[in-house]
Amino acid sequence: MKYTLVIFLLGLCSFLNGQASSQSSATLLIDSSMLYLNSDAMYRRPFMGNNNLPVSIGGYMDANTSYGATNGSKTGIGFAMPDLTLFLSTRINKRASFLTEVAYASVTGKVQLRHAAIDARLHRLINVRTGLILNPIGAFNQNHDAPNYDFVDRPIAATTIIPAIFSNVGVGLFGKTGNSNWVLGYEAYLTNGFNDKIIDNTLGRTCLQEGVSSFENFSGKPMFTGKIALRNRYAGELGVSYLSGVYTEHDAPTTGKVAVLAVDYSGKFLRNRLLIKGEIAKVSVDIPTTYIQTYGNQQMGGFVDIIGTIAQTSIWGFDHARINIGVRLEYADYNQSKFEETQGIIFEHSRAVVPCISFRPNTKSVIKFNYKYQEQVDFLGNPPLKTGSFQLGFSSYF
Amino acid sequence: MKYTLVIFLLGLCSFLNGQASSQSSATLLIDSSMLYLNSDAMYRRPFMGNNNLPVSIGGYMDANTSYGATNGSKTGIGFAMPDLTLFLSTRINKRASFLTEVAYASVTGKVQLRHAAIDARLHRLINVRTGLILNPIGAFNQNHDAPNYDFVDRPIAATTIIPAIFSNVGVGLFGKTGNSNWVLGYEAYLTNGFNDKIIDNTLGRTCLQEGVSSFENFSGKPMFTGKIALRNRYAGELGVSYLSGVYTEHDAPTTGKVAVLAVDYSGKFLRNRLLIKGEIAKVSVDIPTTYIQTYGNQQMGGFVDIIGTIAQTSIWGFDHARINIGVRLEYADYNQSKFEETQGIIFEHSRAVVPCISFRPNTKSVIKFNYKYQEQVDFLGNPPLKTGSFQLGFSSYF
Amino acid sequence: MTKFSVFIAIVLTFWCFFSCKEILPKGLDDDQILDGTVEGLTEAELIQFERGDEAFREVFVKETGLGPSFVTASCISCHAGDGKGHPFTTLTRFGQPDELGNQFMHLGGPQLQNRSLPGYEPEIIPLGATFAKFTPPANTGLGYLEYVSDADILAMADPNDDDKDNISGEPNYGHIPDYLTKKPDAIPKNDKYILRFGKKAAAYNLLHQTANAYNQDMGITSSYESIDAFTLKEIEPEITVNKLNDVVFYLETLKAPIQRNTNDPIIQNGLMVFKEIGCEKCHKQTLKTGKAPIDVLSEKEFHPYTDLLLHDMGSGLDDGYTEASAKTYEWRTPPLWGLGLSSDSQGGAYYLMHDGRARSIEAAILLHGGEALFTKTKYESLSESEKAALITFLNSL
Amino acid sequence: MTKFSVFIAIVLTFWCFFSCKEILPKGLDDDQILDGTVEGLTEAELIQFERGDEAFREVFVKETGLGPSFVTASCISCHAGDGKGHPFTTLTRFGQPDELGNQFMHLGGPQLQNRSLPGYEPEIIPLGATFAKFTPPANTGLGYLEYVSDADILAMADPNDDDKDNISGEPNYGHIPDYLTKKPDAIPKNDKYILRFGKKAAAYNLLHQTANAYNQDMGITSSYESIDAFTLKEIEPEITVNKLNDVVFYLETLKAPIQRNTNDPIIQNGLMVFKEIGCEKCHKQTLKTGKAPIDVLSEKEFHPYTDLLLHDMGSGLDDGYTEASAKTYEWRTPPLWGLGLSSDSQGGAYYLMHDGRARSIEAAILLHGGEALFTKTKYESLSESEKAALITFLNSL
Repeated sequence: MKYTLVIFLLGLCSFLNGQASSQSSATLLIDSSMLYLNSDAMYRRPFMGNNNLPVSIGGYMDANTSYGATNGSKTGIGFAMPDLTLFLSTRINKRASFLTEVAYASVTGKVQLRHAAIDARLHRLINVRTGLILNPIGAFNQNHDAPNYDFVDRPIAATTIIPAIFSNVGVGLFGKTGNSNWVLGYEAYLTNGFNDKIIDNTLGRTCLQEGVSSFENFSGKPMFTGKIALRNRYAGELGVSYLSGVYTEHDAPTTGKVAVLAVDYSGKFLRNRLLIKGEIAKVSVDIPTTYIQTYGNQQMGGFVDIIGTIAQTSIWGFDHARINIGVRLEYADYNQSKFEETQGIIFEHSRAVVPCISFRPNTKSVIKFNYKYQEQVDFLGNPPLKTGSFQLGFSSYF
Repeated sequence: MKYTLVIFLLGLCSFLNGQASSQSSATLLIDSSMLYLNSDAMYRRPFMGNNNLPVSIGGYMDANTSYGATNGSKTGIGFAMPDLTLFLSTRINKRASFLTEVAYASVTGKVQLRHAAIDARLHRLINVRTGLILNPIGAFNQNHDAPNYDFVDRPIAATTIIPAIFSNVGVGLFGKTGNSNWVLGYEAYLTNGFNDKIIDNTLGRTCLQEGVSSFENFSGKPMFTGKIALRNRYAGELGVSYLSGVYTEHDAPTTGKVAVLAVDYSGKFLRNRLLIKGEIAKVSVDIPTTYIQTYGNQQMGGFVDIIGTIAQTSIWGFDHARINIGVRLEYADYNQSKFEETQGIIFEHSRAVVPCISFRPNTKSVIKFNYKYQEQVDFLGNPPLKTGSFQLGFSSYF
Repeated sequence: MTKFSVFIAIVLTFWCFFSCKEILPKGLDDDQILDGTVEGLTEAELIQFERGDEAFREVFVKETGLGPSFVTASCISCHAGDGKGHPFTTLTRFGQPDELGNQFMHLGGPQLQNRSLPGYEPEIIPLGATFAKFTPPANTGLGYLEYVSDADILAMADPNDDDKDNISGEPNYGHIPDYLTKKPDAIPKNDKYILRFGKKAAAYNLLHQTANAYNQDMGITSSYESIDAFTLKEIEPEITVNKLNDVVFYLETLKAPIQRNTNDPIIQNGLMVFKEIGCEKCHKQTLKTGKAPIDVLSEKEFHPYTDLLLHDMGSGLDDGYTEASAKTYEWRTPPLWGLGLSSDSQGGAYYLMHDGRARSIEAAILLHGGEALFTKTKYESLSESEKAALITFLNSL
Repeated sequence: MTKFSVFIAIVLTFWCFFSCKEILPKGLDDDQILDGTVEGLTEAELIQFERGDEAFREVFVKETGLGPSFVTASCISCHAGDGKGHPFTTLTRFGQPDELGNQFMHLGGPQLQNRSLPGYEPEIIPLGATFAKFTPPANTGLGYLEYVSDADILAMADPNDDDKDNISGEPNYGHIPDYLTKKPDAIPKNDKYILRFGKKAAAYNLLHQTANAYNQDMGITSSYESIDAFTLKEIEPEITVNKLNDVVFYLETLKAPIQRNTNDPIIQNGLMVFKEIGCEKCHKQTLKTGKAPIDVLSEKEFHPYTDLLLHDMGSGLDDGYTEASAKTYEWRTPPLWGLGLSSDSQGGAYYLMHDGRARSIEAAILLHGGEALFTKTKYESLSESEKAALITFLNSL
């Protein structure tokens, strides 16, 4: 681990002012007039060659502050930086490219890999993707960058019903076909899946996110994720996605099935001045009948964002600055079962309404002001926990 | 985690000389003749655009070795690499830019974010900075790069009285005004602050560094940091900075106030052949009266570096190589209180003198040879711990 | 620039929207909720209360010791909002109809762990055992009940019905485990001590109750109750004594429920009916604590509507199951305080009496038999308005 | 190139500067400091000593179990450089004037935890308790003192002053906790054992002393002393027995202080005066260890200047506080070795006698009363040069 970084950083060192010349920098230390030794290997990696293909680097930052109260108990003001990510993409050859997204987890101080895959094109309809893949279940997971949203928080259902960011090591195919008015695409992957933290977690409810096991697969059975999406230039995009897998305990024969069906839609109208975006997901998880009923075997949730541009103008030298207002409506029901004892429904749900005003100086950056009102109902359906908070956020690609 | 970094770093490698073409790479998989789908989102991030503005990457490395003795007990020779950092900066648009500094913490093996903020200019006097901000308290914290100093160790007071590297998530303003002879600048930020490790730490003394809580704020009260600096072309720069906040325990009502006042100065004379640089800081921390008196409520410390260039010449092909000699005088008093029981003063201080010789082949790199003599006195004022050590260090930007 | 005015208009619209709602939601008033501390705790006590509250909410998992067989995975899931529980977490205890002690300890008694981790079988009631179902009680005001002196309890007892009022309450006496400290004012009888907590008053104090609940409800062993409920073998503690003590302190310092609308004449009338028809003979309105180690609980008067004694409740409530000296048909008078808020922790419905079989306050009254038969009969003969006043009074508790 | 010669000149200047100082600072000589090991430890013993040294320096925090009420947060803060302590860490013990055992254990006795974590109240002395203040003693040579045989101690005792020299030292006898192993050569009396460590000799051995100090000084429980000093409840151990044993081993193997300038005729004269006026009747120059489990401490002669016995020190030093069989006016003869180095651990000043009230060696002598009154009077009648020689001798210890 240490070595990794040392080597990495040393390598990067030379980067600082070596950009002008595409002549590779560090190779000056390798005397090509002599034979190479094994010890020259580190300077002879392909990336130092002169004809290396271009690389792009970017990322985004997301910072916010909030003030609110839950059932009368006020939270003070604190600042958070939930997201700082770095992208890197490179073309490997004329048929393949590499793309990765790395995030800095500010609380643990660890670097978290969100996506790192190589895509290779065999045909427009047949592309192979391998590596750590963002599973295409719903739409948010693949399109989660904070600067794309006018809301400070991620959607509840897209993070607690469907996991986000949800990626697993595996392999699969994708492709699309269409014309300038219609396009039809598909994705189909086999990846690692879930461990039994789905139901063995301290939340006291079924939670796919808790059981994500990206880099190891205890069950020996791959998880399938697939999506079909259809887009019309005027009507927007409709996606249907499906996940099917098992969850399992390490070192135990017990496994249960997991399935997710999600439908997502997004469309822009009125010359891009009105955006409607939403998704809905239904989760089924096999729970042993002897386990606790608070861990439900059916979950459902979704959200819809409606954003309108109320002003598009030139401000502070930004030619296409926009002011948007909008609202998000969201709902997540973590347990759709009934109590065995009473046949009464199990509640355990959450709903929120989030009006927003945002300022977008350009397409890369957004300043967001939200008010979020949320009600959480426990599994018995007792009087809800009500939270109201004002949120001010800033997200920008860089 | 391992995989994360390996893949990420390997990926970044290819970056080395790929700048020549701003033509973006991986977009070959996005067929622009068709409509885009949600699944294309990862390939449609702005950084892949053709007109992406350039990214700069750099960093510095700092490595050293030392040999010395403390009260007769000799330390052997060991090598250390206290600092290996990476900078990345990019212009987001004509009014905003992003800058980050990441350091590899060699002891923990973690990547530590030191600074990651977006600066946006509204006016020369009004710039907004948001993200993880280096708090402007004293001068060293914002100007800590090892290659800028002729001493192997960081100043005692600038790391143990004022925290360093001290950064917190928050937001604030900065700006400056002036002409070619005078400039006046200010900075003012609200950020997260401290937790109660300030006084609940295993050092047995008040220590702001121990209580830094960059990414979370338990108190609900933001911390203010502000600085005013005035610079004259001939007389140098004088800064006055102030910090005001609270420290708090997680989940507890107890909070105490923290305040820091610091004054810093730096000036160059005799055609840049003489450098004088120093800062002094005074810390006040509310300590419960029932707590241990070794945790003092007043601290004070400072340092002054005096560096003279004794030779400026051409050596080994470096046209402007310099040889400097200098000395650092430093002092830190961790407890300025008196014992309740005796009204005698509480000592707990440290002082050091550090003569140095350094060789600077160019402005980016420096080889440092120091002798450091330090005396540490315990809180009772018993005979001091005396340490003498020879230190050889190398620091360089890359 | 008209756009700016549009913007302002929108902002105002927003503001209207906000002003229609609780922008920063307030909590319910103190008399509307069961949780919250007794007044006058020191800062150190508040810190311990918070720690206990957090431990009370902890959801156990495999890794932290849950099960492998259990009733539920957290304290809070049985006592939502510190109130009464729901049939979902109603637990089952099994044993025998005599008072010679539980004969099924070697078969996993007294409590049925009816759920289990994947891969494990839950417990089943052994052949020949009798059983009863117990709905989780509310937690509030328990500290007051803990420190009622034995002498006061005995003063309310009348085992031979010497006063000939048909009411013959008596305390439950039992042996108590070594880890419990005897109360300084304890009045034991033949080495047995007066027990007071639980449906059949089988627990000596809140530490006893809590250590048992961790062990029998969640399969979490402590150094106090170290026998694993599944394997019946002694294993390492799965929670610390510190945490257990914090939870006990939390339970001790939860406030007493606060009666609402005490000046309402209907409610005052209801209280009169309550006393007139004899409810208050067992559901004693006022008790007081003796000396308590927690200052704010020491020598305080309070209104729990219980006498902490066992009473014959008749054959309708006889489940054939005993605990300590309690007979099959004997149940401890449950405190009525907080009754009106029960449905806020039972999902909007009522599940009353020991096993939750009564779906309304009136249904609960009508289930009273045995010593309470006379009072129940009196209730039935009340006028509708008197009945309504009584129910309104009970709802105000 | 003249610049190069400038460079050389500068380097030489530097070198001059260096040579004026201790470039690589030497430590003080072994006889100038208290820390360091007894000679002849095996490598394994040295490793354990180092571990103990590290544990001795550990500063406890909330997370590692400090408090919530305590006197200080680390061993080292009371015993800087293994020497005597400062009024800042002088501790207070409270109790009663009779020898029937501490009557205030249920109120947090015997020791006052006068500091606390934020949010907690420190302890206060309960009404009706008497108290004494104890300055932390030096740690050096404790291993030797631990292994003096009971028989040797009893041989020095003379409770009824049979030899009519006014000195009537007697050991402190007390019950000892179960976790202590009795010494093989112990000579108990009525189930009570000879205690020897502490101002009133209330600790049986270094394990007893250390387990108590962790518990009472820092609020750190161990499996030996498991009652939390704040809540007075049994809680989980906050340090391991391993670490406790390491600290005990560290204390056992700290070297005995080394006398300085033993050949100085003034010092030799001072020793003669010391013996002549009777100081040595209690402050015995030479003791020997019995069989010890640590080889290098076994059957060794050493010079601590104590008899480990209790003596009546007169009403001036009577604090009205007792421990075990020690009366209010009785104090254990403190070893005088290391006396001359005391101020190096007390911040350059002297704080002598049990509570640090004597600000010089002479002041300490003059505070002697009771059995020592006769000797003190003799001291007062010495010539100035004899007094000076005595003080010089004491300073050489």
